[in-house]
This record gives sequence, structure tokens and C-alpha cells, in this order.
Amino acid sequence: MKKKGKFGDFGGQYVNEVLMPILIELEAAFEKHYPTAEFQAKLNGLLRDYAGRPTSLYYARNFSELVGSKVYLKREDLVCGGSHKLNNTLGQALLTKEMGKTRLITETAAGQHGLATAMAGNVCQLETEVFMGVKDIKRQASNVKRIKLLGAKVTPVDIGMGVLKDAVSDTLRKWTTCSMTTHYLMGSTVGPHPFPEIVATFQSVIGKEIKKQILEKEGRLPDTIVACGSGGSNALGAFRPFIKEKDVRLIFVEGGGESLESDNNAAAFQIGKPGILHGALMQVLQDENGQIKPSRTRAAGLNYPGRGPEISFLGNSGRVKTGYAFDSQVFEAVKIMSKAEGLIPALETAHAIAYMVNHKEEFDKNELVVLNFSGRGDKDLETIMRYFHES
Amino acid sequence: MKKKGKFGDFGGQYVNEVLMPILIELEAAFEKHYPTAEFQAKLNGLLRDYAGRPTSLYYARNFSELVGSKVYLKREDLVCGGSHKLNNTLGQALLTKEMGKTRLITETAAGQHGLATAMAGNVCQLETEVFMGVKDIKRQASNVKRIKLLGAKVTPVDIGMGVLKDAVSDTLRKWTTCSMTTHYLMGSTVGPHPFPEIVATFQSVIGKEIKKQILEKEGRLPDTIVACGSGGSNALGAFRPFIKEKDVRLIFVEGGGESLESDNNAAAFQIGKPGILHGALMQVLQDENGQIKPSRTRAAGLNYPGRGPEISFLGNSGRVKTGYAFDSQVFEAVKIMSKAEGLIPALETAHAIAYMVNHKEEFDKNELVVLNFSGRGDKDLETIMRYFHES
Amino acid sequence: MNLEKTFEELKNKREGAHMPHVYLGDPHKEFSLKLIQTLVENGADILEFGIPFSDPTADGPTFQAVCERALENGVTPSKCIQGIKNLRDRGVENPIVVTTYYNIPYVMGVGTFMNRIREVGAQAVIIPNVPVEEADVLLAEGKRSSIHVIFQIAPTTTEDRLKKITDFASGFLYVINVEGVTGARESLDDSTLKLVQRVRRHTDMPLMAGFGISNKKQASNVVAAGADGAIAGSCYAKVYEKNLENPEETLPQIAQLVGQIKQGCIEGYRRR
Amino acid sequence: MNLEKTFEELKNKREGAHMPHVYLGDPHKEFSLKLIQTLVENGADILEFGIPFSDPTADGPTFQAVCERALENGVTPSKCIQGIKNLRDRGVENPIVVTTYYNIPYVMGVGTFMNRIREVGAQAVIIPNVPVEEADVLLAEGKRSSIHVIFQIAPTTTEDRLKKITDFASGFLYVINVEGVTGARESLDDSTLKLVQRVRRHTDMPLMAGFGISNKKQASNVVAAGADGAIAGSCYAKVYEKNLENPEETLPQIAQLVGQIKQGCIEGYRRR
Ligand SMILES: Cc1ncc(COP(=O)(O)O)c(C=O)c1O
Ligand SMILES: Cc1ncc(COP(=O)(O)O)c(C=O)c1O
Repeated sequence: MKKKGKFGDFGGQYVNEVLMPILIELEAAFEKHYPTAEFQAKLNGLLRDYAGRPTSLYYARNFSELVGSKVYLKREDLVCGGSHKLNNTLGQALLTKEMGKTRLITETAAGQHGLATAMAGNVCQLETEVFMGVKDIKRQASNVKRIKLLGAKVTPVDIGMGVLKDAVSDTLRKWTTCSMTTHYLMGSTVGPHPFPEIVATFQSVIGKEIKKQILEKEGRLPDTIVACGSGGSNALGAFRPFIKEKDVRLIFVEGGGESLESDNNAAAFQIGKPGILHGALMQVLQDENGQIKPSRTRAAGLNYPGRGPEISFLGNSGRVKTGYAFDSQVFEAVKIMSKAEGLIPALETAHAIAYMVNHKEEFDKNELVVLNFSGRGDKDLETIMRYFHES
Repeated sequence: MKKKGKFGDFGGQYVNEVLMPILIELEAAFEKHYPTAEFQAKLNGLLRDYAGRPTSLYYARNFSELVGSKVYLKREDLVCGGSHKLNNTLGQALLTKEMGKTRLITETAAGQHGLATAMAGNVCQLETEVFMGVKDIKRQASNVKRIKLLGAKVTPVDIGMGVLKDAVSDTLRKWTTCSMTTHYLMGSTVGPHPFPEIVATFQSVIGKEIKKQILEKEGRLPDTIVACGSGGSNALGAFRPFIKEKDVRLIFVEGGGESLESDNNAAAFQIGKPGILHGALMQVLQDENGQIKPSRTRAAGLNYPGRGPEISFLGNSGRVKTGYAFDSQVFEAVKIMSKAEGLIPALETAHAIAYMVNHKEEFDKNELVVLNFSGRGDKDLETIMRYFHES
Repeated sequence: MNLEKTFEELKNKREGAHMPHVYLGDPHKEFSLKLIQTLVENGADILEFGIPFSDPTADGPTFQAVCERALENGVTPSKCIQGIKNLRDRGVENPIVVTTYYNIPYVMGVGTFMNRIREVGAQAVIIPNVPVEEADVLLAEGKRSSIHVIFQIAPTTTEDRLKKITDFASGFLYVINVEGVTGARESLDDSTLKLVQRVRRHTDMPLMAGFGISNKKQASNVVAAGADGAIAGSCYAKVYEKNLENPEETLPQIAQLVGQIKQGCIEGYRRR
Repeated sequence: MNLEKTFEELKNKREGAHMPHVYLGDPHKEFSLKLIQTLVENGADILEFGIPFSDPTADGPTFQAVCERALENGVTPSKCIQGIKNLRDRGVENPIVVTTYYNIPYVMGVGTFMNRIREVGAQAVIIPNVPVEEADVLLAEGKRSSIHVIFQIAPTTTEDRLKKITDFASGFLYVINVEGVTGARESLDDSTLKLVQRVRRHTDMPLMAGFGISNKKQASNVVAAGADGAIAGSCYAKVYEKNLENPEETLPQIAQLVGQIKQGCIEGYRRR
């Protein structure tokens, strides 16, 4: 039997003893509350009325013409806050209330998850504290402003490189000091069990909608689903209901950064290997001694050295094809999508777009493709404009 | 019989002869294409899959508690691009294609309409040019960036005060030179007939949805609908299906600026009078000689001296109650809504919120109120943060 | 002198009419009056006398700036009407056509407006933002005050509308040469000439062609094409705006220009 | 000397054990070895010997900085293991407990790791991010190599888990005084003392209390409450980190501090 919290060897609960009882409590709470009609009603109510679900499945006619396949965009950019992140934070915030806790802590890189946590926190009237690397605070300034305007506390993390990996470490540390009253609202399908399971469950609303919508529109399942990712939450959200459908090709695109040379990317599937970080065994960038390496990509939301346990397993087992896109291709992809469909994608999302643009040969003519449009690019506007004016 | 394009005395077609034939053509095209099943299918398809309609009707529990009534937010902030503007631009862009024209011109103040026009333009593969006052270009920098990234041309207008009124004048001028090939995509329920009718028709999807949704949720019509406005498009969109429902109170909130003293606000209902500007008779800020006065408010999207013909009529006839909110109340309202519901409203939208917060006595306990949440505040983030740090 | 008589006399002389367009009050009223005197003394047959409006949407950049300066300098509709009286007092006898935007008469009361300009000696109005469809009040009050309501014809005007407009028009028809707003342009298309010819088929009323005329050749061309005269405005403002400190210094140059354009109107007529 | 014997001897002497925690290689290996010699010569009974990891999530700011500096200075797991050998060569006989994060043995191979540290003379491991649930491999390889696997007990640990952990534990139990990470703190709550007492009810195994101990009084208190000894780490790093250019200059101060804390362990035992 598959061990709980394990995806092949990946996953597990590699945490301090302080946190183990909390994780056990969390797992129990999730298993108890999530299936109840009451919880489902609350969650679905918020997803619909607050978050704006279902998000649409948009046939991108102009983009399709450009790449030569039939491409539908799953519009997670339309979710309140601008990305898929809220699907998960609303669920966990509700769970936090059920557990009787009063505070949320989390970390964020692109700021999307921090924002989504602050939003869910306010809706559920929970206090929120967001840890963020000092470098990310700078490059995602607009999201920091939004988070602050929502009344959440933003705590700068200046250890390490001042990026996501460091913020996660510090949030874990903080959590060990306050886990009785405070829920760590994990933002992606990473961390110790039960987080990857909880996050994937909350995010799989994406894939369930895709399935229903594509059947309505095309009368059949897609040939291929493409998603960007780091921890893997938007990708798994889209993939999960299709994993058993062996005819549906699943492609996961990670951050190729400047090059695949070491220290210049976030491409853990390409140049990482299994290792234990932040509570789980996962595919991770590291040196030969097991020291974790920092990742590098212009997309803050992909700038994490590890792939979550489930996507690590799916990628390594071959069920999911793993690819990458370089920064320069990603910026080009932003322009292409903006012009073709009037939609400015997040830099993270643009990785999936870039992959299609740069690998047309991998897609048959009129192949039915769903591209998970995980977020909008407003948060990246400065970075994008600067890139095009500098280069 | 009501004369076409007139709302009481308001409205009409006070334009240069050059434009008359174009307006007649436009009216005919609208009447011909809009009702067809084919046009409806295209429009509704884009509204659903591209724009993300229907937008939800969200019961704002925390905000309701704060103001002591039962407040639902009609979530136009969830529309692609961040405001109701796209409802109209998609419709007009489709109409432009039907008319065989290849270009769009328009003006924008907050940038929301310019953005929505560029988006619709790209979807329909029409070239887009956006006129924008130099002052607005500065204060809505992020939207300017977005518009440019979409590949539209932004033409700065430095006549007059370099704000919306001037941009409208210049766009009208430009239109007279290219109206054969180019459609002026009017952004609000202003301008000569048939624009106010066309825009209100496209926007009334908002009110139709409200009606359906509130009946589903509450089994009855709302007691009150509150909307902010200038030209009136989001308000009319929400109000139109309720105008004949005499028991539904309609409240329209305009920009009170710094004070109701002349030249310090955009409160045409409070201190303006009927006059002819930009093609129509409307309620407008002007001096005793009929010279139009510039408006002033921190909300660029309300910074226009005129109220569109239909809202002018409804306001003057008493069917719609007109109110205002001062800038300082508006910024406070942004904070209140952000904290209560995790939603950062556009400065325009915050006028409606401020009105409720500052006129609690006008709302019964548990009165059923729908507040049209016309847009999100991302575009105003800089302005908001600066305000709170300066004051 | 009235409009009908002016056109009749010019016809007899085999000349096209020239109507310069001036907004009052830029940079100040006294200069405007002198400017007008210069124009009528050097070739203007009819005067288009503008009352500045804050949002002159049918005007190009030159006249927008003119209106802005005039309003900043405190010009009001009443002062303008007074200006017409001043001109008559100074002996200017040419027909005067008052141009402004509709909000000015609307706020004053259209009847009052018509009466007041009639009283000081104007013959007609041009309200560019009032098409025939919206002209009921204007036409009624015009009739009551014996003020001609001049309508415009544009390249976009359909045959249908041409007919409707010519039915209502009196005084003359203002033929817009180009799709666009007022302002001096380098050249005028053949299409303009065709428009003049097209309108001519519908009516015997005098046709004044305007928009984009800034020199003798253009004036000559439109008159040769059948127009009864040429309107020019921005080209004069363009001369004096270069010397707003001492605009009077530019009057000789303007005198020369108006003379040339009038000459074009004459030559055009004779080229027919 | 092995762990069992150390605890037995100390019991006979009526002393609590003191285990200082040091990460190797900060600011360089030679200093770490000298530091350890100073500690054992001045009061340390057992040594917690840390192999630096890039992401020490169970450590506070002091040890994070320590790991960062050590890694920058090129320390590797192999160099650390070599360091244990160096200590043995220099005559350090105290039991050595190796502390690191799981990725280090995982990447080297857990069995290889265990064998190698056993070979150079270590007695036990603490892997803070491996709870009993994930300890199968660790326990199997520990048994094979005769390396104790030390587990932690926290204030949040339920009675259930306490039982499970004591079933698997060997060597001693690491009692975490506070909800939190390593780091010197000013005072320890009564709750800490209660935790020691609570654990004592489940097992006779030696209990070492750690986290937040930085002075004699705290050490004395936890031992008085029933712990068999006190662990302190960050407080030593806090001394030498103030003089990273010449850290050797701080050794006398560290010698004094370790003596005091050891004194606390003795006095605490006698206060029971
Ligand atoms: C828009 C967007 N897409 C994708 C991601 C990557 O996260 P995940 O791998 O969990 O989907 C992020 C993270 O911030 C994001 O903001
Ligand atoms: C969010 C928002 N609300 C309201 C308005 C006002 O426009 P209208 O009066 O047409 O609704 C604007 C205009 O830009 C806007 O951006």
C-alpha cells in the first residue's frame, strides 16, 4: 500500500519533533472537515462568490494560429487576486478556523501567495503575517504594497540570498514557536505531509473544471495539458484529474533561468536530484554533498530549488514530461500573448507559453491543448518593461 | 414618443456634420447586428470565456457588519482587466468588425477603458490608438505600461489641463479625420447618440446578472443599488434592469473631490447644470457663460465634468438619488474594504463604498444593498500608498 | 450689407467671396478688432466672428490655443457681442456670421442670443456642433430673429442628408473640404473639389468652402470647382500667434495674406 | 568512553551532564577543534558535533550564521568527519554526538554515513528533521553501525508520541525546552520544567534538555527538574562570533562559560 504522504519515495514528514504533533493534528482536521457538506458549502461559496470560480476555459484563437495547435487557456488569471493561489488559501483559511486557530503565517516569493493569504485571512478574520525575502520584496514591490494595504504584516527575511528558500526556512522556524495558535498556510504543493496533499486537493478544482469545460466545448478530453511550476500547485491542480487518463499528455515547465549551467536556473528536474528540504524528499537543486543550491530565475514564483513531492514523483516516473524555458524566451512569450490575445501573463505562466512557442514541433497540427494560465502579469509589469527597455 | 437618443431633454447628437453620417451608420449597424443570434453568440462567448462573466455577487459579511446593512458586492473587479470596462469594449469591438472597420481609437483617464479597448482590439485583431491626457498618463502609469505592452499606441494629449475632458475633445477631432476606417470606441455612457445607448446596452449585462443572482440568493429584489460614476456606464449597467422597479432605490455617487467649492470636485449633479459638451446635452460643470469647467478628483476615472445623458436624466428626475464622496473619505474607504474583505477597490469604486460608510443613517438595518464593485484598485496602488504615507 | 446682397454683388463682379474666421479676444479684444478691420480692408467679404468656447471640438490646435488664450484673458460671450457692436461703430459693414459652440447660446437662451447678435448687427450663425437633427430650436429662433442658420456639408454627408440640409439651410452652405477639423493644410485633395461639385447639384444656394484653406491656390481651386467662396481662419491666427507680445506688428503680413486669398477667390471664379 | 558509561559515572558523582553544541568550520576548522578542546577541558561531558547544512531550519539566527560562514569557508561533510578523527587523535575522549540535517546522510548514503562516523569515533546522531515516523532507515543503519539515534521530545509532543519515541530511542532523549529553534534565551518557563517531569514518567533513559540554555542558572533549573543534563550551543557561538578575526582570543571567556554551565548541571543535580 502507498504510504500516506508519500509519492513513490518522495514526500514524507521530515520535520522537527515540535511540528510533528501539529502536522498530525492538521491531517486529522483536514480529513475530518474537508469532506463534510458544511465545509464544502462554505468553500464552494467562497470559491464562487469571492474568488470568481469557475474560471473560464478560453479558446485562444489568435494564439492557436500562431502555434499551430488548438489552444484553450484555463483562466486562473481571472481568480480574485490574479492567480490560482486563492483556491488554496481560502481552503486552508477555512480549515484554520475549524481548528480554532487565529493566525496565519506564510511566505511568498512572487507575492501572489502572500496576497492570497492576506485576502483569505481578512475574509475569515484571521491575522496574517507574511515572510518574504528582501530581494523578493524589492522585485515584487506592488504585491508588497497590496499585502500591506490589506493590513497583513510583511516580515522581511534577509538570511541566505533573501529569496523564497530562505523565507520558507524562516517561516518554518517561526512556526515552531507558535504552532498552537497559528497555522502555516503553505502556498504550494511542498513541505511535509499533509501539506502537498491539502494544497493539491484544494487546487484540483482547476482540473475538475477543465475536464467539465473541455467536454462541453470539444466533446473529448484534451490531448495535452501544459503548466508552469515550481512547487507544482497550479500544475497539479490542473493535472490531477487527468493523471489516470493515460492518453492525456502532461507537460510541466520549470524555470530555465539564464542557462542550464549550475546556479543560473531553477530547473530542478534538469540538473537537480532527490533530496530532503523543508520537510520532504523532493527533486532539488543541490551540490554533491547535499547542500541545497539557490535557484535563479526572473520569475520570482518559480525561484525555488525544489519540486514538490507529487510533481517530483510524476516527473521522475515519466507520467509528466518536464521541460523548461529560458528567461529571454519567457519575456518574448509575454509579448506574444499580450499582442495575440490582449492578456499579459505572469512571468511564471509565460514559461508554459514560451514552451509552446519554442517547441511547436512537439504539438501536432490541431492538437487539443489546455494551457493553464496560472496568473496575470500585473505584478511583473515593472520587470517586464525594464527588460524590454534594457535589452 | 420619446425621441431616439434623448432622455428627457438630455442626450442628442451635438456633433460636427462630418460625424453625423458615421453616427447614423453606427446606429444602424448596432440595431442590425446586436439583436442577431450570431452577434449574441459571439459576444456572450467572449463575455464568458474571455472576460470571465458572469461575475459573482458576493455577500460581504464583514463589510455588512460594519455598515449595518446586508451588502452584496457585484464583482466587476473580477472582469478581465480589472473593471467593468471590458463588457463594453468587447461589444463595440465586435461591432467594429461587423462594420468592416479596422481601427479603434479611444480616450482613457484611469486607463481602465484604454486597457479594455486594447484588449478587445487584440482579441478582434483591430489596431488600437488610445488618447490620454498627459496628467493622467503620469498618475495611471501602470495602466499605460499595460496598454503599451498590448501593442496599442498611446497618444499623449497636452491641451487644456491634460486630463480626460481634453482627451475626449482630441479623440473627437481625430475621429473626424478617419471615421471611415476607424471606430471611436466610446468608454462610457456619454457622447452623442447612439453611444450612450450602445454602452448602456452592453453594460446592462451587469444589472441582468444582479437581478438573477439576487433572486437566487435572497428570493427578492434588492432594496438599494449603489454605484459610483462619472459618465455613468457602470451605474447604468447595474441600474437599467431596475429602473422600472420603483421600489428599488438607486444611488449614484460622484466625485466630491476636496470640497464642493467650485473647481475642487467632479460633482456635476451638485454644482453643475445642463449643458452641451462632447456631443450631448448633459449635466455638466460650467461657469455662468457656458464655458465648461475642469473637474478635480483623485479618482482619474471620475474626473470628467459631465454626467452622461441617461444618468443626467435619471438624476434630475429624481429616479436616481445622487450623492458624492470626498477624496479623504474615499481613501479611508479603500482601507476599510481592504481590511474587511481583502478586496482593494479602485478609487472610483471606493466612492460608492465611502458613501455607504458615511451615510449609514440612510440605510435601514438589514436593508438589502447591492454595491456595484466596478473595479479593482491595482491601478491606484501608488496613489493610495502615497496618500497614506503623506497624510 | 446682408448676405444675399453680398453674394449677388460678387457674382456680378465674377468674384468668389472670402470669409476669414477670427475668434475674438486673442490675445485681447482690441487686437481682434484691429485684425478684423485689417481683414475687411484687404479683401474679406464676409466675416466669421468666433465666440470662444472652452472645448472647441471642431477646431484644430491653432484655434484651440486661440480659444484658450482668449478665455484666459477674460473674454465672455457678452464682450464678444459687444465687439460686434464696436465693429459696426467703427464702420465695418460686411456681413457678420457668428460662430460658436452650442453651449454658449444654450446657456444664454437661444432666443436671447439670437436677438442680441441681431441687435448688434450680425446676419447669421454657424454652430458646428448642431446638425440639422438638433436644429429645431436654432431654426425657430433664427427665423424669429432673422438670423440665418448656416449648416455644414462634409465629405461624409450622404445624398439623403444633403437633401435634408439644403431644405433647412439659409444664407449659404458651409462645405467642409476635408474630413477633419479647422486648421491650415498644405494641399487639398481632388475629393474636396468633387464634394463642391456634388453639393452644387442639389442647390443654388451660395456655397462657402472651408477647412484647410491657407493660401491663394487652395482658395482659387475650391472656387474654380464651383464654390461661391472660400473660408480661411487658422492661417491668419498662425501669423499673429508668432508675435503675441506685439501682434499688431503682424497686421501688414496678414493684410497681404488676406489679399492673396481674396485674389485666389477672384481668379478661381474666372477659371470656371 | 561511551554514552552509557558517561551517564553512569556522572550519576555516581551526582552531576548533571553538559553537552555543548558546536558546528564545525566556523570560522575555520582549526578554531573549531580548539574550541571543542577548550569545552571538554573546562566542563563538557558530551560533545554535540554539528555538520553544517545549507538550510538549518531547526536552528536560530546564531547557528544559521554559523552554518553559512562554515559553508562559505568550504567545510564539507567529509572534512567534518575527518575533524572527529582529529579530535580523537588529539586525545579528546568524550562521547561525540553528530548533529546534522537529513539531506547530508541521505546524499552520502545513510549506511555509509553511519559507518564513517562510527569509524572516526562518534557514538550517536541527532537528525532534527527526522521524526520517528521517518526514521526506519536511520534506525536500521544505526543499529548496523552501533550508532545511537537520538530523538527529540517537544512541548507539543503528545503522550501517544512520547511512548512511541521512547520505544525507539537509545542513548538519551533530547528534550526541547521550548517551542522554537536553537538559540540562547534569557529565561526558561515553568512549562519547560514540567515537560522534563512529564517525560521522566515514561522512561528511565537519560534526558538531555536543550534549546534556550545559555547560563548556569538555566542549566541548574533543568537538571533540578529531573533532566540528566543540559545542552547549550548558541551561547558559545555568540561569544566567539564577536571576534571572528581572532576567535582564539575568546577561548578563555568560553572556558569560563562552559565551566559555569557545567557548575549549573552539578548544582541542579544536588538541588533535586
Ligand atoms: C502566477 C503563478 N504561477 C505559478 C506559480 C508557481 O507556483 P506553483 O508551482 O505552486 O504553481 C506562482 C507562484 O507564485 C505564480 O504566482
Ligand atoms: C473602476 C471604475 N469605475 C468607474 C468608472 C467610471 O466610469 P463610468 O461612470 O462610466 O462607470 C471608471 C472609469 O474609468 C472606472 O475605471
